[in-house]
Amino acid sequence: MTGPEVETTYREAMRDAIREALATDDRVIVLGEDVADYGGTYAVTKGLHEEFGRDRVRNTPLSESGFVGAGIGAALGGLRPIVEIMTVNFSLLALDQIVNTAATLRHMSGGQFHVPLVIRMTTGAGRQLAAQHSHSLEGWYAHVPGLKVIAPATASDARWMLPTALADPNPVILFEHNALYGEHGSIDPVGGPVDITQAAIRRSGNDVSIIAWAGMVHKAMAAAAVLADQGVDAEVIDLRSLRPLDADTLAESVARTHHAVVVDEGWLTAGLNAEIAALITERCFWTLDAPVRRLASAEVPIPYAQHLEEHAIPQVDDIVAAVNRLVRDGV
Amino acid sequence: MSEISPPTSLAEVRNHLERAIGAVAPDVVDEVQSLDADLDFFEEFGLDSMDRLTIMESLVAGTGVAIPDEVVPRLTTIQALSDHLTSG
Amino acid sequence: MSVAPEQIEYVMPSLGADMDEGSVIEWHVAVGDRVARGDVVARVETDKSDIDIEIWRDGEVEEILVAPGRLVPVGTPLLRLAASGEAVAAAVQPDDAREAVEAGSDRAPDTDPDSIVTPSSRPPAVVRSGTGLWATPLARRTAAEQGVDLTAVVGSGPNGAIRRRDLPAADGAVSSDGAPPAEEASAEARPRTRADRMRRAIADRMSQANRDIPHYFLERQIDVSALMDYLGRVNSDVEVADRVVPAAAFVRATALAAARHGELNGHWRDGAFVPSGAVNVAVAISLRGGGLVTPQIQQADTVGLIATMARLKAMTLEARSGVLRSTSMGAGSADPDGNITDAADQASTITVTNLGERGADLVHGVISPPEVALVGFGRIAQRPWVVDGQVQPRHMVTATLAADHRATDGATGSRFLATLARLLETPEEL
Amino acid sequence: MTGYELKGIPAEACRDLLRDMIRIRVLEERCAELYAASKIRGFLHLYIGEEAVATGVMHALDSDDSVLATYREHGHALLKGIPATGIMAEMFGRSTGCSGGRGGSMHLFDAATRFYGGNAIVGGHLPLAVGLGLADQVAGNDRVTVCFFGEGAMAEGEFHEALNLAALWNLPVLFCCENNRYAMGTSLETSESQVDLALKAAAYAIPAWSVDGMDVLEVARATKRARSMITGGGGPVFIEFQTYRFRAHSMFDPDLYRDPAEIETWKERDPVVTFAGWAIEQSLLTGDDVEALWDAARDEVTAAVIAADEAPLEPVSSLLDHVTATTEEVSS
Repeated sequence: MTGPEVETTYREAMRDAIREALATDDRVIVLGEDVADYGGTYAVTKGLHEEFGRDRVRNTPLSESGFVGAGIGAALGGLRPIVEIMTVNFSLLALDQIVNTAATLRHMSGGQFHVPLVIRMTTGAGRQLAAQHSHSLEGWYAHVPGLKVIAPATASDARWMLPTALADPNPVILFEHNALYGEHGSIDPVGGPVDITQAAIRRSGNDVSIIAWAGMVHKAMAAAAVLADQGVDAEVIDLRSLRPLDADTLAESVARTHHAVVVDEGWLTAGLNAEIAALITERCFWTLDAPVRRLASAEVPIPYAQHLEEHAIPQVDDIVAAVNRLVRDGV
Repeated sequence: MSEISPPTSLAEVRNHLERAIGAVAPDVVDEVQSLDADLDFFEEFGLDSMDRLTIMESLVAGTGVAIPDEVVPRLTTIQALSDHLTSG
Repeated sequence: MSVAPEQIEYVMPSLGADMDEGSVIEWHVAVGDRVARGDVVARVETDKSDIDIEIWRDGEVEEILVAPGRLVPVGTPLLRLAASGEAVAAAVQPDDAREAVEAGSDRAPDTDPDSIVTPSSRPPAVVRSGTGLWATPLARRTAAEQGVDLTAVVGSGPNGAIRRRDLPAADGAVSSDGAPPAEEASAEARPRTRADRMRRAIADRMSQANRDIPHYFLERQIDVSALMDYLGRVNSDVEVADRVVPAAAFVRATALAAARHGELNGHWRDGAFVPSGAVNVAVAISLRGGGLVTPQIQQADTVGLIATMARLKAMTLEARSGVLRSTSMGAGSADPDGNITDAADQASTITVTNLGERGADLVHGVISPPEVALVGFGRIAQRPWVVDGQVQPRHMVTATLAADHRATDGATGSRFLATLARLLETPEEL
Repeated sequence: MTGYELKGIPAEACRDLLRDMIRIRVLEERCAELYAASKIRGFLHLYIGEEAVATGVMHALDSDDSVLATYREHGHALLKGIPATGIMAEMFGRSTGCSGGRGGSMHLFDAATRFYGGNAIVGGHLPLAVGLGLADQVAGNDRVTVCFFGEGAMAEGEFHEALNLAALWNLPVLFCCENNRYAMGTSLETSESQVDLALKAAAYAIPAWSVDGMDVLEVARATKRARSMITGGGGPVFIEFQTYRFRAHSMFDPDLYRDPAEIETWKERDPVVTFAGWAIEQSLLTGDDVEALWDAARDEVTAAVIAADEAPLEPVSSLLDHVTATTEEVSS
């Protein structure tokens, strides 16, 4: 049963998802720095502590390793925690807890334990916050077996991917690109949990497949509109899931368009873009009419100055140029 | 160059109309000869008021017969056209 | 010696990289109040939260420029101050001055794109190993299937590499039988013809407009009997070539109404409405094979009814015969040699669509960005209508307005339609 | 009357202490204005209200001592020797900025004066201080490494690991906790089980005590004493400076979590105003002397703003510089 579409923002959609989780499952608790009175760094959890109390929406000291570890323990203890790490940049303090404990516990215990935990963190640059606050490291987590990694890019996915992630018995890392919070979008208010392992074709096309996720999806769509006016018909694929990767959707698309451009806000070397390009080359080798092209951030700690930062991360006209070069010159 | 003379038969009117429609709607011109004379050809061929004006203009030029403004709304079928253009 | 008061404008401050607009919740100062550097002058609401904003100059409040509740972009003047006291020597120019520094140099001084070693932006050096033939996997496979000798093919790729497009015109469909397990699905029809490409471009623009622009739609029944009589009189003593059709009157009335209601005549750019000095009316003309072009009449409010008819006729003929080379579906107009000019003063500022000709009673159009309004006219037909208390058969047309709710709201739209109706009901004024 | 008494610090030193507190105050207020005018972007954390801590500590150090600070480090950077022009240009993102336009407000660095930066990962720089102390100890350098951090950092694991290592290895490190009572939006009582921070640090068997951070003379005296203990081979010292920030955590913080009345009571002990008043009362300085210090500070900051606004942008062609160092660069 689906209701009429409702206009909302990505931030409000995620807040509604968390509110619904807290309201419908009393095992759910929210842990994170300044998630209560301050309302969350990006105001996602604003007001929830008033509605559900400080025990269930709980401010933590600045101890990422400490409170992520506590989240894992609580999940082991039967709760369904949603842990907010302010940004992926600070998650490095908790990398040991996530990689060495959350991801490995089930396997190490011979299948006795599982960790039903959702860790939310923002990712991406673009706000002149300089290197320590502007990383895009979702690819690191997508490398780790035992984790599921998802990246909602639209308000609708922000609303309906969380329930599925909470129901998943494994630790799920949910990335929210910092530029998406203000994005408007229409969602189905009574929709229901959606699949979190498949990619979505946001725009179908015949000449090239542009593969993107999180913040880059909107830039890819803008680039596709520009390319359309130049006579290039681009297909835009929103990965939605970074682990597992939806290889079937990627392969079917590239087999049809014979050209692929992967757009990644992270760095090029050993990036998630490299994994995707390898996968496409392996599965679509016989239908490629040009090499798979990767467009990623410059190999530099993200600089503060606006003009340097803008130049460091892929922009719409970079995508348009890369696609045109690939389709026109095969380079 | 065929000199201008009023048409004397329905067939001649069809030819004039064919030339007129050719200028504005080349994609339907080959249906003019076979179109039922009592059907509204503006509806059939999806022609709008601008096309109507251009067609009337070319018919007046081609046949030398005047088409007063108040008569135009009635001239929607080949039969009506023929009645007017051949009445001399 | 006290410094003579200097007139300055206090603007909406930017309090974070992601704050680009805000609305005043309440003013803490009023006209005539004296303020000192660092005083809180108002409380502002933004996407994330409410916050107090400070003023940085001593002085007296002369005028409040923005009423509470109005959402305005950063940089919008909020109040005017007669600033006195210590004038800060380093009155720093606003940010756009800095932009000027950058603007001149695209993104920064002495940018040499090739020298930027972003591994992604410069394709990896193509390694040429051995003297073998260069062809893409797809080209090799297709050649094998069609029995084409690759050595006889000239490649268009890097270092002369052969790509499928270089093979002799195959039927396009790549057969996948007998080839190694390809993932090939049947190739969908590729939009090759100009009309298909135009169809796709229109679809993109419409869906983008529909997605981004929050529309509101208004309708109004207009009695055009007087107009039809008027045109009858005008056309009775002119050659058939110079006759005037109702569409010309609709365009003319729209131009005059747009001139009177400036809020609907202009563009939505970077989150704000930019009114236009000129009334450039774009007319949506449908093409025989499908597709749409929107050539425009510049300063349409100054072009009389007869001249408007002449322009309309010329544009329609050009469009239908394909002479109008550049498809100007956007706000741009085509200048004589066909390139689209999008300069603010030449861009079309409002669009009229007249699909009623093809039998639709009512037309709900979609705005063509960045314009903020689109006027539609349905079919002229005789319908019962009350005149002086009596129901009579009258020539009626339904005019519709599709407008951008960010720029205006229903009240403005209804006033526009009322003016449009009045003009069409008094045709002598056109 | 404040609790100052003449603490054996000469009058001339009082002028210098007041001058430097006023310089920081003017710099920070102008930053707030420039942020609202979009000239400074990103995050901006101001030191207004805490000036006595940085000033008192810096005046008690040798120029050769190393300093590490947090993202609220404009004052420390200015007094360690980075010129106002270098700081302002950095926040304007210009090539003449002290970090070449790459760091911004939170990442001011200066090798020449051994200023190891603004650090934006809370507690992230405490282990660095331990390392610098270790290096000095091994090389036998007679100097101190001073590490500034907020009370929020004391909840980070790295605080405990760093203090333990420094104490364990008896390293010449002075840990300065600027306790301004709020870690962004979380008050001390809601983040620390043990709110007596000196007592907490003392658990690592090192000298630790608390000082009134609003009294610049008290701060200076305490730092002198701590420095002489450290250089005398006494190992690391922890001082908690009780202070308060008069503005929100950062430029975009509606400050919902603090009681305005509390802010007003702390403002009554404004370190700049109270110290100026005391100096005039003790006829160490005249009203005109104080006014002259304010004017000089305004001129210094205004000149820095003009220079920064006219300074060139870093050429994009240098985007990939400094990612890795070459042996030539480091040995020259």
